[in-house]
Amino acid sequence: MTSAASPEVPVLVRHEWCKGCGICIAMCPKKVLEAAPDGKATVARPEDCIKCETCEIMCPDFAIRVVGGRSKGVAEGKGDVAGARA
Amino acid sequence: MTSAASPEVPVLVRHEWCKGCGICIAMCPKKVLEAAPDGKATVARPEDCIKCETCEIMCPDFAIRVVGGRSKGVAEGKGDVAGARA
Amino acid sequence: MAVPVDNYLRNQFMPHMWCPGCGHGIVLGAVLRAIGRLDLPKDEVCIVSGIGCASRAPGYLDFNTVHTTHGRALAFATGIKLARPDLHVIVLTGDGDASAIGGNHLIHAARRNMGITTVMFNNSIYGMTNGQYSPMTPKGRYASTAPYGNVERNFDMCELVKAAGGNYVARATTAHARQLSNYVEHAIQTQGFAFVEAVTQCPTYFGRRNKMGTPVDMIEWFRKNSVNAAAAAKLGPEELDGKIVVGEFYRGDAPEYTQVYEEVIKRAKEAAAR
Amino acid sequence: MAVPVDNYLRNQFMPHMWCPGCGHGIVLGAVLRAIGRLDLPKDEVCIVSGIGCASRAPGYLDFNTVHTTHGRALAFATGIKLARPDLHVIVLTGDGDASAIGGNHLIHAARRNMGITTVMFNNSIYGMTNGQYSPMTPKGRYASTAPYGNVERNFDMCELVKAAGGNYVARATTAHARQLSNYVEHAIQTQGFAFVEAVTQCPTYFGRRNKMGTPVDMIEWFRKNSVNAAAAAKLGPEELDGKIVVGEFYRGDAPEYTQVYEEVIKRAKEAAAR
Amino acid sequence: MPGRKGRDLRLLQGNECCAEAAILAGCTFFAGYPITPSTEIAEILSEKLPQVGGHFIQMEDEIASIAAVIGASLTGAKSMTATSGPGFSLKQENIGFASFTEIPCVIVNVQRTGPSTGLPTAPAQADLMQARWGTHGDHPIVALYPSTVPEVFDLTVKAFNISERLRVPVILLMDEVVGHMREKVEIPHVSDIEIINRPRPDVPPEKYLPYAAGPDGVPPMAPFGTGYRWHVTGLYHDETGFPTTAAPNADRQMKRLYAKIESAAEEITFTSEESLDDAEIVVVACGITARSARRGVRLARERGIKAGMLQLKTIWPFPYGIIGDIAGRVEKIIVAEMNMGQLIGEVERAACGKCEVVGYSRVDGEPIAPAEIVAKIEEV
Amino acid sequence: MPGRKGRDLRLLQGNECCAEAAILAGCTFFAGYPITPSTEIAEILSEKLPQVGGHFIQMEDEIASIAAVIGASLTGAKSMTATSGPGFSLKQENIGFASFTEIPCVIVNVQRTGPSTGLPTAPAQADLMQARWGTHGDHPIVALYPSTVPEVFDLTVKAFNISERLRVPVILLMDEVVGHMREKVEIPHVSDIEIINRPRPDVPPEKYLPYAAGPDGVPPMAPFGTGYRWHVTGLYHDETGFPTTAAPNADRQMKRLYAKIESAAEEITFTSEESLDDAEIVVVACGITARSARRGVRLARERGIKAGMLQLKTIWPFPYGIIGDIAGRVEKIIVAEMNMGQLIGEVERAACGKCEVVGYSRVDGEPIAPAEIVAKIEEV
Amino acid sequence: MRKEIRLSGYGGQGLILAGIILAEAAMRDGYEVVQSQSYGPEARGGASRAEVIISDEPIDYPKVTSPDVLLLMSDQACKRFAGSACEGGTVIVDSGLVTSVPETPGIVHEFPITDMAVEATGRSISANVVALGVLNTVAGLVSPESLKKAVSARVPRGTGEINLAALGAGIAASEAAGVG
Amino acid sequence: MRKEIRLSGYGGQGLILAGIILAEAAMRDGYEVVQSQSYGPEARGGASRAEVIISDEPIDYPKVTSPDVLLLMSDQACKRFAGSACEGGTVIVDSGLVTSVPETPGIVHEFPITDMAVEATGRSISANVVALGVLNTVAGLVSPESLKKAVSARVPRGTGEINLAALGAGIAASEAAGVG
Ligand SMILES: Cc1ncc(C[n+]2csc(CCOP(=O)(O)OP(=O)(O)O)c2C)c(N)n1
Ligand SMILES: Cc1ncc(C[n+]2csc(CCOP(=O)(O)OP(=O)(O)O)c2C)c(N)n1
Ligand code: SF4
Ligand code: SF4
Ligand code: SF4
Ligand code: SF4
Repeated sequence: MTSAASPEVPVLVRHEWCKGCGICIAMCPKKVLEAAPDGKATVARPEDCIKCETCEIMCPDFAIRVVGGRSKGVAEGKGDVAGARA
Repeated sequence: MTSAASPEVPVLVRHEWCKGCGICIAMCPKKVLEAAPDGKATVARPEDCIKCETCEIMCPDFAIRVVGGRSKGVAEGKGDVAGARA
Repeated sequence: MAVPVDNYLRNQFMPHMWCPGCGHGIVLGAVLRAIGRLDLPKDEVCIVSGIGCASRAPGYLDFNTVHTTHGRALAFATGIKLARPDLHVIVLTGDGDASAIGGNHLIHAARRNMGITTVMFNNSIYGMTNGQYSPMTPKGRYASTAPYGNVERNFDMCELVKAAGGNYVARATTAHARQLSNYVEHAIQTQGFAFVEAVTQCPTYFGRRNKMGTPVDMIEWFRKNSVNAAAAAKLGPEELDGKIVVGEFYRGDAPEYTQVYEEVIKRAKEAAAR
Repeated sequence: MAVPVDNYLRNQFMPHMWCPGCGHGIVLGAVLRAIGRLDLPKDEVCIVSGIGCASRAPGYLDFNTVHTTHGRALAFATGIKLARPDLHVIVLTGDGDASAIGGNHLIHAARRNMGITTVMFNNSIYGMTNGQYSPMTPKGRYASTAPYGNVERNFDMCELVKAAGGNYVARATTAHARQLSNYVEHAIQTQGFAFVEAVTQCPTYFGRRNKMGTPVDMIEWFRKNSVNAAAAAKLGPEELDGKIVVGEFYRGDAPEYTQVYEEVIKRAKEAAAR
Repeated sequence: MPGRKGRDLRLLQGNECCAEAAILAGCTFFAGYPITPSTEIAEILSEKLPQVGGHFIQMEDEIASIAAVIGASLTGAKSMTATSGPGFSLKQENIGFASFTEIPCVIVNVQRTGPSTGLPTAPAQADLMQARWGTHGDHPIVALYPSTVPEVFDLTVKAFNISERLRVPVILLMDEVVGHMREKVEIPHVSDIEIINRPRPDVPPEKYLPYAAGPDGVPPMAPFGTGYRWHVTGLYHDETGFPTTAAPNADRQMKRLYAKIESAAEEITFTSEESLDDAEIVVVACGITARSARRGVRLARERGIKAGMLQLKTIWPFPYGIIGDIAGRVEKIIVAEMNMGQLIGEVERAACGKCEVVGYSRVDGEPIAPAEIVAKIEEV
Repeated sequence: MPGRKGRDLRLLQGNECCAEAAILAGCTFFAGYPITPSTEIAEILSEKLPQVGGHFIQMEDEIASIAAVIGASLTGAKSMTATSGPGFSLKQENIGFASFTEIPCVIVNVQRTGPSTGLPTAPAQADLMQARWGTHGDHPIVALYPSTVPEVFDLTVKAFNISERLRVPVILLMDEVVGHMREKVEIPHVSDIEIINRPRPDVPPEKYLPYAAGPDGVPPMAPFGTGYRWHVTGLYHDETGFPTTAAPNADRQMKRLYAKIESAAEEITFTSEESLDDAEIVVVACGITARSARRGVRLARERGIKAGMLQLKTIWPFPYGIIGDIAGRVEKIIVAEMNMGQLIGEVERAACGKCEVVGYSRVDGEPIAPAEIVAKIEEV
Repeated sequence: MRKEIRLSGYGGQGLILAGIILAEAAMRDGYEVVQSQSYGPEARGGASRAEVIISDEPIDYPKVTSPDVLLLMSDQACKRFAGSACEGGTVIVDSGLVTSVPETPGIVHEFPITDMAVEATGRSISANVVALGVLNTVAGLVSPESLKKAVSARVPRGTGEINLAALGAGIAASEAAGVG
Repeated sequence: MRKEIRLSGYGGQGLILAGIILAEAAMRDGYEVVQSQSYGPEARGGASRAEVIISDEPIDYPKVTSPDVLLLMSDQACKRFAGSACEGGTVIVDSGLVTSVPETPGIVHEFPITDMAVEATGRSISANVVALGVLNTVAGLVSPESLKKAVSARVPRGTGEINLAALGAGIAASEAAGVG
């Protein structure tokens, strides 16, 4: 089960790969993600997403894809995660 | 065969242990030692010996003993061999 | 053209075997993004690992991949690189794999300056065997074989690799995933031996034993306890105690081994012709 | 009271098996004089070696002596020291023994700060097996397995041991036999892991292959090409190229392993009593 | 049948029991490197050894571990290491050293399915031949093989005793299943455990010849640091311990090493049997397979087949004599083992054509079940 | 009898000949670590390999050497390492890896007197069993054993061919005496040397199943970096090469590995015989001992004894069938070997009581002389 | 008598400890007993499995093949093991965690075990001991006294009381359900 | 025909090369040949020994036991090997280096081999080839042509002429002594 990504829901969570560790949820600077009852991530506030790709980069399970992020899955940049959250 | 050491011959060469490498001969600052026909070291000029123990320290075969040297076989000191020769 | 990470995964084997919240996936993502930015052709990349949780990475990657024996990844990789100098040989290894049983191969690969990129997944513990202390476990930490607290000091692996002769040495944590990915990119670009230490969380063993909380807590802990190299230079040893220094520590330009060996082949052929 | 060197020799096995002019005897003499000055009781000294020409030393010495397997001296010594912390454990090892096959045990003994004194007889070659290059053979030198000149760089072993965590690190050559002996003395006095690199001549293989002349010539070469640490600090890398830097490089005061382990025993006994 | 009073009845895992037994046998030193499925032994000893003033150290690898163990043993400490397949392979060079220099030590190998990394948590019995032949050159060795947790206790203590008594490395082979299962064990009181210590010299240091053996072929051993300064080397050496290349010495030395084991063979050969007396078909097995063999034989008897079984608790030295005897009076021997056929070679050799020998192997990482044994008994 | 024209007749040391033969067999990669009495192989290849564009590297130890060899082989290079006893022990873990992952490579072990450091420059034949059983777990292996320098040439080439053809590590066991002696060798022209290369896939990458074998049990192997991206692991793996813990797969995989060797057994079993036809007493031997056995048999014949001899050039897989046949038609087999009795176990197993099997061992670091063989023949 | 018991769920539920407690109780009752558990990738993946064999004669074959008693504390465990129960065996399911019980040759007893634990002790972590109480009451494997002693002996220091409460809750609930 | 030859002296005299040359010459003459040499501690200690077996049928046992021809170039070599010569065998001694020849079953021929080398070529290092000249002339092992070819093929590049001169000197001296 993969939640469809669309311009309005730019963050795609691969449900079968997600292990519900909660890292993306905690790291998202805009609190876009939330835990579903099974602990796995869901996109709760897509409209707040700034496409910083932090969730994608920080997901240990390759379960998140940010559509239309600047780096097309090869996110680079200087600052660390803290920077992204700041 | 060990050449006897005496006050006059302060350097004792253990002939059976000596392999004739020539190191003692070259390193002695006073040219006290010489190579015998078989290449092994002999004490040629005992009277010149200053008991610096360089020969003893530098002999790789434990074949030399300087009698009455200051360190009784446990020579210590700062300078290196070059220093001793100078 | 940059390549998305999914392209490099053998999707049929996902989800991977790592525990929920294990940092190994973050480190692997950083590696794949670096490969993607460099747009290395898959057929020219060879990933080599030893044994351990971290070392299971190659199985999930769509390159030429080898999961060898514990600690020996760099020795296998040396054979691969020397026989095929044109391949990009990347070693993914755990801290136990690289610094315990594999320590000798690591310093020798560095000394020879073999053109291999090594990424050490440092979770300060032997994960695969359920949590014994490793040579990277800080003194005082608990582990299943250190019930009274670890009495050994950990290596400063970056210092060691540098002292051994590596051409590139850097460290980052999973809290610095972007930086980490950049370091790996620089490492791959390095001619000669390159080493990146990726400090990562094992919530299951290291975390639980040491009451480090959730994976998120552990990442936060890394972030708070990290100091970058420039800042660290201004701090005394006491202030640095317990801190993780991150940054690029060294870049050398010693010639790469297989390139030097090409010279030998030239000389040998000349000699044979004579 | 200082003890003469002969007292420490098993005279019945002399003359020893080393070639005429081999520097190993000079290094051994330096070690014995250090032991003599410290007046260590013979029964409390344990000498451990691996395999190689240098490693044949213990057979000639009237202590508790072990001639182990190639490269493993420090691992054996670790067991001895931990089981009997009161013994003076001294490892005599070749550059191949210590830096090639034994490299890992060396860095780990240093990391643990085991109370062992290690003297590495560095003749830049595998003597016992007739002259192959070692990890200490300088680049460009010839050896039986480097017929076109060695393409590998040598370790700076003192740097490496320091980076690994050793508490004492020094280097001298056979041309500095007195200094060398002093360094060994300081090493033995060190609490924790101490390492002395003794640069020595193998006239038979290294010397002959590299046209270094007689043993005397080789010693002279050492003397001329050595720079002491203080002077070296003022020189650039180019000026230092091909030079041997001698001196005491590091003294640390990290606690020694077996002493720290005593703490574990205390804690464990308390825990058990509870 | 409730536990008798006064006994220390405990539910222990095989690995746990091995660690407990080691301490009771006098072990004060352990060096190891973690590997599944043996790791619990290290983990438990890291906690328990310092409690009795002993020493635990986790080394950088398995080579270093066995080296440290031998080193510690030189000082007089009863020493042990534990590992599994890949680590056992790495220890081989130094096991040869210990065997040749006659330094007592115990090496536990909790076998997993090999070769290489194999199936790290699945059982196999495929390191039997390696235990005998893993290191280069001829060398004496002893290997014991428990099938239950109580046997783990018993054979661990025996491993130390034999190692000390004969100055030989003793290998304790365990099955993953045995190492990992919990069973009821009755731990005897310390004073009820027979402990054997290595022979010590009864001469003053200046008369000590470290490799001069008495009639049992075992030379007395002085711990390092007790005034007896001697030399240990993996080169051929004479009675003094110093190296010699003399051919007659080499011959003498090697033959003594074999003879010391041979002359003790009877006292170190442990077996267990089931309905052997009138058996026509005998199953030979060890470890976990012996349990199924025992059950299988009972089931076969219920079906009227005269089956019997022999469990080998000592694998090396191999009990050629015992099996040769059996071969002389039965029709068939079935060798059941979790490998491609290792024990069977030795059994065939021992049987020497006196009866038919057939193998039953299983190599899929699952133990052999009693039903399979019954089926095989019925088939042959 | 002067040398025929056109042949390349050379006086070569065994080790030297091995190195020359390796290059002619197509070897382009050597990684090793020096050890007496095998070092000359490395020394010569350090000079010759780069001359043909190949690679030589001296690794930090023997473990790294065999690892580098396997790594190089993955790229398609025919690869080799050479060592002696202690180094052979260290290589065992990775030999198991190569065997299990089916990566071709050749491992030369020039045997010296063990165990441990032993007598580094004296001959022994005591690593025979280790060659079969040195690593943990069941695993297939092939071992060849020359007795003369010309045989070194022949068997070195065969070692590469077998290794490539069956994707199995092949061990070339040499005696110190053979490695170090010089004999006359006729080096054939390159075009006269049969060279076998590993099977390559004939399907496109997307269809490639790296461990799917044809009827001969040998899967085709694509060199790394040629578009076939596959996975190599020492865990149990299925046809795709990826790990699986499924029991039926483990069974299938292990049995295929054994079957591929077994089905090729005939073509890889090499022996040589002397007066076997009507022999009543047969001497079985290999390597340097076979030479004395041959002479001894001739001398015995001169004395009217119907003696014969069988030289085993292939030790593993062991030719049980051939020896079983011989056992069925002779009175006695004498197994002559420079060890405490290794081959004899296999011979007894093969003979299965059909004839008497007696051993003649020598373990003092000296080769067995023809006169000893004659005496033994006369004695039995 | 040979009884095979399999306890299965996910890591963190304490089922291995439960298996050990059950085995220890059986030992205290004088039975022969073998306890084993899952290792390897299975253990890593989050699944957890403990097995106990209780017998009044020596246990030769130590593997559980068709359990007489089965405890299932996750959907995954149900999927994998429900079918393994022996004909007419006891199958106890945590109805709070398991969404649907697949077909099984055994007789299913549903209890909201984890919820009961929370109710009885305030902590879901004691579900394992609640389960033991239920399971032993339903299947009658060991004496309640031995079970109590084994619980006290094996649970972490300081949690004895809580766990005895949990055990009591399990026993009471199953007795109440009339399946004891 | 089987001839065993042992050349013995100390390291640096080039006796191993001499053995190889002799073996190669024999090979060129169409003989079967085995050459071996000392290794190990013996080789390290300064002693040196090379052995050659020449035969017209395959050589099975490759060790020299009682040499037909013995070359002794040091006192140590004499002490160790003089007695090993076969009854009536040829024993050639460098009279300039050996101070006394122990008892031997062979027939002793003394030549100042090293001195001859210095005289003929100015270098003591060519004593090994002088010795070959002497030894082959006295014992008649291989054809002089093959010996010459083998010398040229095996000596270091650039030393061919000097060594052929040394060989010639050895041959001439032994012919002159009437033992050829
Ligand atoms: C020769 C050998 N020794 C030991 C092991 C057991 N073993 C497997 S992985 C591992 C350590 C893993 O730790 P690390 O490399 O830090 O990786 P992690 O699992 O933490 O990612 C050990 C000791 C083995 N497989 N082989
Ligand atoms: C496992 C193993 N590998 C290789 C050897 C062969 N070997 C013996 S000594 C030696 C190297 C000796 O060199 P070094 O340690 O530098 O000492 P040196 O002889 O130069 O004093 C080697 C490779 C061995 N004995 N054991
Ligand atoms: S003591 Fe000094 S002066 Fe005397 S002989 Fe020795 S080196 Fe020369
Ligand atoms: S240094 Fe020693 S061995 Fe060398 S010549 Fe002098 S006494 Fe003899
Ligand atoms: S055990 Fe630790 S390192 Fe291994 S997968 Fe789990 S969290 Fe990651
Ligand atoms: S070979 Fe070299 S190191 Fe060995 S004894 Fe001779 S000179 Fe010394």
